[in-house]
Amino acid sequence: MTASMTREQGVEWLRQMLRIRRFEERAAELYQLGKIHGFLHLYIGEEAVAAGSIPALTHDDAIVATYREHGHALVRGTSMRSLMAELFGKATGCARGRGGSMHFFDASRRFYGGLAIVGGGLPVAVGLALADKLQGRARVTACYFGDGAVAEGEFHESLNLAALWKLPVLFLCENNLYAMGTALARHQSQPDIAEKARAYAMTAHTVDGMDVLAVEVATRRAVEFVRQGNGPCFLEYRTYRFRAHSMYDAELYRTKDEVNEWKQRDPIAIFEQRLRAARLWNDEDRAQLDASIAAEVEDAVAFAEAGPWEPVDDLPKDVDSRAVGNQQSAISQKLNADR
Amino acid sequence: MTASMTREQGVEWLRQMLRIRRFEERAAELYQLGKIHGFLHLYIGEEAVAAGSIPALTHDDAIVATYREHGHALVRGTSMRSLMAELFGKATGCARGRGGSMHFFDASRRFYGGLAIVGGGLPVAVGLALADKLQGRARVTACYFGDGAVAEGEFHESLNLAALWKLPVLFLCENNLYAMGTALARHQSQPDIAEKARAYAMTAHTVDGMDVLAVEVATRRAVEFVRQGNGPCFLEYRTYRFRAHSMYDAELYRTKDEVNEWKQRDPIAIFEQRLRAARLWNDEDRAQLDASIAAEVEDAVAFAEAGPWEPVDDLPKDVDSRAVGNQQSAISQKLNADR
Amino acid sequence: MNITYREAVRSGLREALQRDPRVFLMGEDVGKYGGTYACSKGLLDEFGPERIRDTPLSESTFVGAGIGAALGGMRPIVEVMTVNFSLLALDQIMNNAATLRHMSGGQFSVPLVVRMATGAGRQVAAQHSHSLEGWYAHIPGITVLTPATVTDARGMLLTALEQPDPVFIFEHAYLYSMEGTLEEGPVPVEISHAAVRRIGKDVSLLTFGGSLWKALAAATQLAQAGIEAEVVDLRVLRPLDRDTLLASVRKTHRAVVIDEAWRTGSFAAEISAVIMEQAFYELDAPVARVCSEEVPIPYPKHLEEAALPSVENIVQAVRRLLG
Amino acid sequence: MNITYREAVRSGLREALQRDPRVFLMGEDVGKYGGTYACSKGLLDEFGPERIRDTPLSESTFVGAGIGAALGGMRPIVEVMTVNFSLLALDQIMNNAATLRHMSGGQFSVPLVVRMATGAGRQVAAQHSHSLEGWYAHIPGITVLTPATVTDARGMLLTALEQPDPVFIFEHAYLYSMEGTLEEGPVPVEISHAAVRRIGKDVSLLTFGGSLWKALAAATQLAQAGIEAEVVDLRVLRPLDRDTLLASVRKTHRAVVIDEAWRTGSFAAEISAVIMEQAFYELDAPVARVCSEEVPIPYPKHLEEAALPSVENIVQAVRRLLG
Ligand SMILES: Cc1ncc(C[n+]2csc(CCOP(=O)(O)OP(=O)(O)O)c2C)c(N)n1
Ligand SMILES: Cc1ncc(C[n+]2csc(CCOP(=O)(O)OP(=O)(O)O)c2C)c(N)n1
Ligand SMILES: [Mg+2]
Ligand SMILES: [Mg+2]
Repeated sequence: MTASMTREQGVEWLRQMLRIRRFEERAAELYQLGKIHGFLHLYIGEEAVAAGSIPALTHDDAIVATYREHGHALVRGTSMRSLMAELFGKATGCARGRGGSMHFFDASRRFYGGLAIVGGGLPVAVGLALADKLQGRARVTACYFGDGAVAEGEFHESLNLAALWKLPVLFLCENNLYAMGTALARHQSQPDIAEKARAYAMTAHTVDGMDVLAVEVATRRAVEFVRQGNGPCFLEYRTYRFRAHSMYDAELYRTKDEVNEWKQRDPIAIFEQRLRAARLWNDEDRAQLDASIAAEVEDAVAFAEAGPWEPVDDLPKDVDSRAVGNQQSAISQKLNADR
Repeated sequence: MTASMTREQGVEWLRQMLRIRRFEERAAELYQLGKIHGFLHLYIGEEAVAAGSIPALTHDDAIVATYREHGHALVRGTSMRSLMAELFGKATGCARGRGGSMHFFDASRRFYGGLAIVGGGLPVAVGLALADKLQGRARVTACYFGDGAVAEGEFHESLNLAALWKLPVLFLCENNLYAMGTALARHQSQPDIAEKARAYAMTAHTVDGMDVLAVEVATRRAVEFVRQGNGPCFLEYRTYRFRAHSMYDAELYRTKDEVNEWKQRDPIAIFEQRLRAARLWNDEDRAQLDASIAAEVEDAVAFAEAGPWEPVDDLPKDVDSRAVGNQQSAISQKLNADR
Repeated sequence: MNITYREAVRSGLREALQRDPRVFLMGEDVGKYGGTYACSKGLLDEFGPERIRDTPLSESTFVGAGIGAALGGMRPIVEVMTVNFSLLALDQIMNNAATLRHMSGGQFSVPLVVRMATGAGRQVAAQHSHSLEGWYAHIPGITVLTPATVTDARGMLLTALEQPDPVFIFEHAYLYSMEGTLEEGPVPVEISHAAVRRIGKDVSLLTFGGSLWKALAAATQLAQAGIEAEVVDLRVLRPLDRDTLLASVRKTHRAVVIDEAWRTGSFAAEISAVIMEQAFYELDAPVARVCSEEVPIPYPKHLEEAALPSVENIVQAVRRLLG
Repeated sequence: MNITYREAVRSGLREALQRDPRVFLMGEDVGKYGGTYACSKGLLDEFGPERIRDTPLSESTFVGAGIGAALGGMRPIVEVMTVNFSLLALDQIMNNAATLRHMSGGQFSVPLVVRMATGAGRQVAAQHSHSLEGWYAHIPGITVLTPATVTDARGMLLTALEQPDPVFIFEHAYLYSMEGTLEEGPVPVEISHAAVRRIGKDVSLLTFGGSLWKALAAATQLAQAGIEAEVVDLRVLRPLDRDTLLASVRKTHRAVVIDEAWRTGSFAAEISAVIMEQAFYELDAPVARVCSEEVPIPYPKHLEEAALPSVENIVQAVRRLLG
């Protein structure tokens, strides 16, 4: 294991996983406190996927994610401050507060959402990749989606189009075994998801999504494969959501035992164990890390709390470029021109 | 070959294929003469599929077809008169003239269209099969669609749902190698269509769609399989359309040579040869058959020509059961109650 | 009897399932999960997995399968979780459900009921806050119901199941937790008429669904200022009961239409046009519309509230009309 | 110069492709087949398969891919063969194309152009005859264009490509074979204003797309009877140029709106409501609508004609108004 990982890398993965977990635990509390509203979908349990896969991308690659995207944005480097502020709905949020939990965006990091229609991000990812291909850029678009999305027609259409046109898309299925309350075997006639990619003549691999190192290795290879112009690649990460689907879910559809069994495979605990076993990590390291993350989270909450609300008069701003109060920001104009 | 076919059967298949061909040749003429309008999609070249597969169904089974459904309705037993009248748009047509070429319907034969949105018939077929399953009836729903439909999201969703719920649907792909002007390999990353069924853990077979006997044998087996409660089955018929996609098509997308090569495999000529070789058929038989079909076609044209137009006042009739001038016909009420 | 809207829907579902063995419910998470809005909670245990069917995420196909099942003699109730996702099923709805009877010359009938949650107001942002009832009301061949009361929430479902043609029921998500009193009378309520929910003489507030309660609240406020507003709950958007709304307008000579959809191309426009066509000469002032701002609905409460019709907006619109 | 509408579209496409290397065209059969309506015939040879891209039948995904490509800096023109099939792509249009800019707080822009054929009149029956421009005009964040002339058919496309936001262009299928004279002037035509196509004083005929020609024919007939109709081509349904249409109504004091959509919930209702709101006191008679009958459009010519707005219907509506 240490062969393919430096201490620095290992610690970084652990740090990212813990940042996600603490950020979300705090978000859940803040939801109860009425600071956060609407839908809030926690990623807890699945952290190894974002933490292991996103560092395999370069700054220039693109990411399209779902409504369960806190982890992805955090690992991608969007500041925790602006993400927490987004959860609060503040103007200092990464989408000016307009999106909330389900709609994180960060143009400067090519983070294209935070899209909340299941399956709806796949065609967009295909298009981003098409733009790269047409402009001769060796960039990769990473598209995250859940096992539930696999049932939607757009999954099928998008995989076919990407494979047909050999587009640089990385299809990343976060298979947490449930689409809301519907277990995989109750929504897929063929529950081996990677098998589906073959129907599009697409390379596919199944990865242990609870193992950040396995995720990293598989994703890095897949990114390379895609970047080299071999067309799209499909990864299925087998993972599990420890928490409810959203804050409203009574979890009638699975047993506590099942959840507890999966918690034995907590990606953070297991990876920390491995670091310790390799003598790369000790209690003191952990205490330091905990403290620094706790500080980051509290700083983010304070930032969110202190931030202003977007003025009501700005409501129509950016409906389109002509909208009232809208001067297309020089930044966004430039960003688009650069692409 | 004769082992699995009586003369009677063989002659019937030939007769059905010829009925389709002559009906459509005449329809094309009538189109030029301005008797038929709108879209007209000819099935010529693909006759072995309808002629071989539909007799494998019982009267109680259901059929859902596409806008290229003349052959299916003819073989199913809807009178040529009412089909020709439908092409003319006459009130004596099988859909009261309202549908035209793309929308044949025949409730009494459980012929549910004639649906012209590509892929749109598959979910309906799944639902018909669901109704049978829920009511414990050993009926089969046969759903015809083209290779182009395989790219649509509904294909994917429908195959998954049918396989997941083990519904008695027969998915029948008429792969004529083109979706309008787009060759199969230009719209499918994996052009082996039957391969796709495996992504749904569905049994699938590829069949020579130019060979009526092969079609019959494969379809009969598949019908049996489905009727016995084994869930859906998928057949890919490899076939070819000899004519343009519709009456407006300049056929820029394929060569004359390619078309001529396929014409060497004309399902009618080849099957007639086999009947002759087996001494089941001779010139005189053919002459008689030609005469009887010619008479049937001319009779249908005369019938269509003579038929009345639906009165303009009936336009709103049957928009819904409440619509002006609507007394829900006793027949259709009864038909629905029977199901 | 006091009951929540959610319970009313559930009681309608239960009764429908008990009455007719051809009825079944299918949709995403209607079974094991208990329904996203808990409307079908408990029904899986009660009626079993054949009749309470969880579907994969594939809106186009399970709505289309509802059409097929209806053609095959069943009485399906399809739950599309929310109107937002129903966009994925619109082709099946428009081209098959709504069209088959007419296009087949009357041979087929599609006795399908589709229920879905609609509307905004719960801070679920731009992709989960649509109000598209007006689009549905544009489609010939279907019936569009917008139950605003617990009585209608339960009763319309049962009546819908008696129709030989497709019926779409829009349940405003904001109402599920609302309590109300179940009215006496026949359980399958009639679905031909609008209902006058408050009698008044000075102005007609014409509305439906979740906005009914805002209109009633506005009427209460207006009453304090001596303005008696009549509140008409349209109930059925298609086919529209013109008579009831026109009778009200002919009485009050003024109307405000309240519709949570974006203004341009809203159903409120249709209502205004109908009044234009049939009661123009009775109007003392132009019909006003109170609709949503034409923006994707944002997440934060203050912006969401600013985007949606409010009691205040309605009161102001009335005051402008009378002013 | 005389040119068909089809040639005008093609010339617009060609020019767009020549002007800007970021422009490409994709859709079903735009390449090898030459375009269902032959609009893109020859372009594959001219510009090659990278820029003239045949797609599989998968409307939702190739429209969504257009959105992604626009986000990625391209200027895609997506052809959805007809508006009928665009139902399959509505989720991408509503929830992504139209929403991304606002929902992201202005970070992203989707400079996407989608073209599609619309309308009835060619006997292609119930599933191929929709007129859904009014639905599109309901969606905030997009521009909706309805070129009725050859000048607009060519020029609007070029202007559309200059917009930073999604633009939907509806080409009435019946017009493709129509000949017209290309007007002089800048090729990318302005897309902010309605156009008065005929000046008159007695009544305003407000319309767009394929119906413009029926309105003009009706105006000619009416002129013979001494009635001078002003004909306003709305051109842009969203954002609507209220000023031009209201100026006309304020002049003539009477209006008939002609829209090929089904009446209930048509865009004509919106126009009527706008006039109600902003020119009520100028009206000498209620605004009338001439729309399609609310039936799935049938195949036979006599029934199709009976279902669609006709010159005769318009003339009668005007006579009723003036009567
Ligand atoms: C098209 C659509 N249908 C339904 C929903 C409601 N919904 C939100 S999340 C979800 C489950 C998705 O499951 P999966 O794709 O496995 O992602 P996970 O939540 O497990 O991460 C559903 C049904 C939606 N957002 N979009
Ligand atoms: C959803 C949809 N998109 C586009 C069309 C236009 N169209 C009609 S037939 C056709 C090609 C279909 O090809 P295929 O499924 O192979 O059937 P075939 O015509 O070859 O029998 C297309 C693109 C349509 N009817 N429906
Ligand atoms: Mg999942
Ligand atoms: Mg084909």
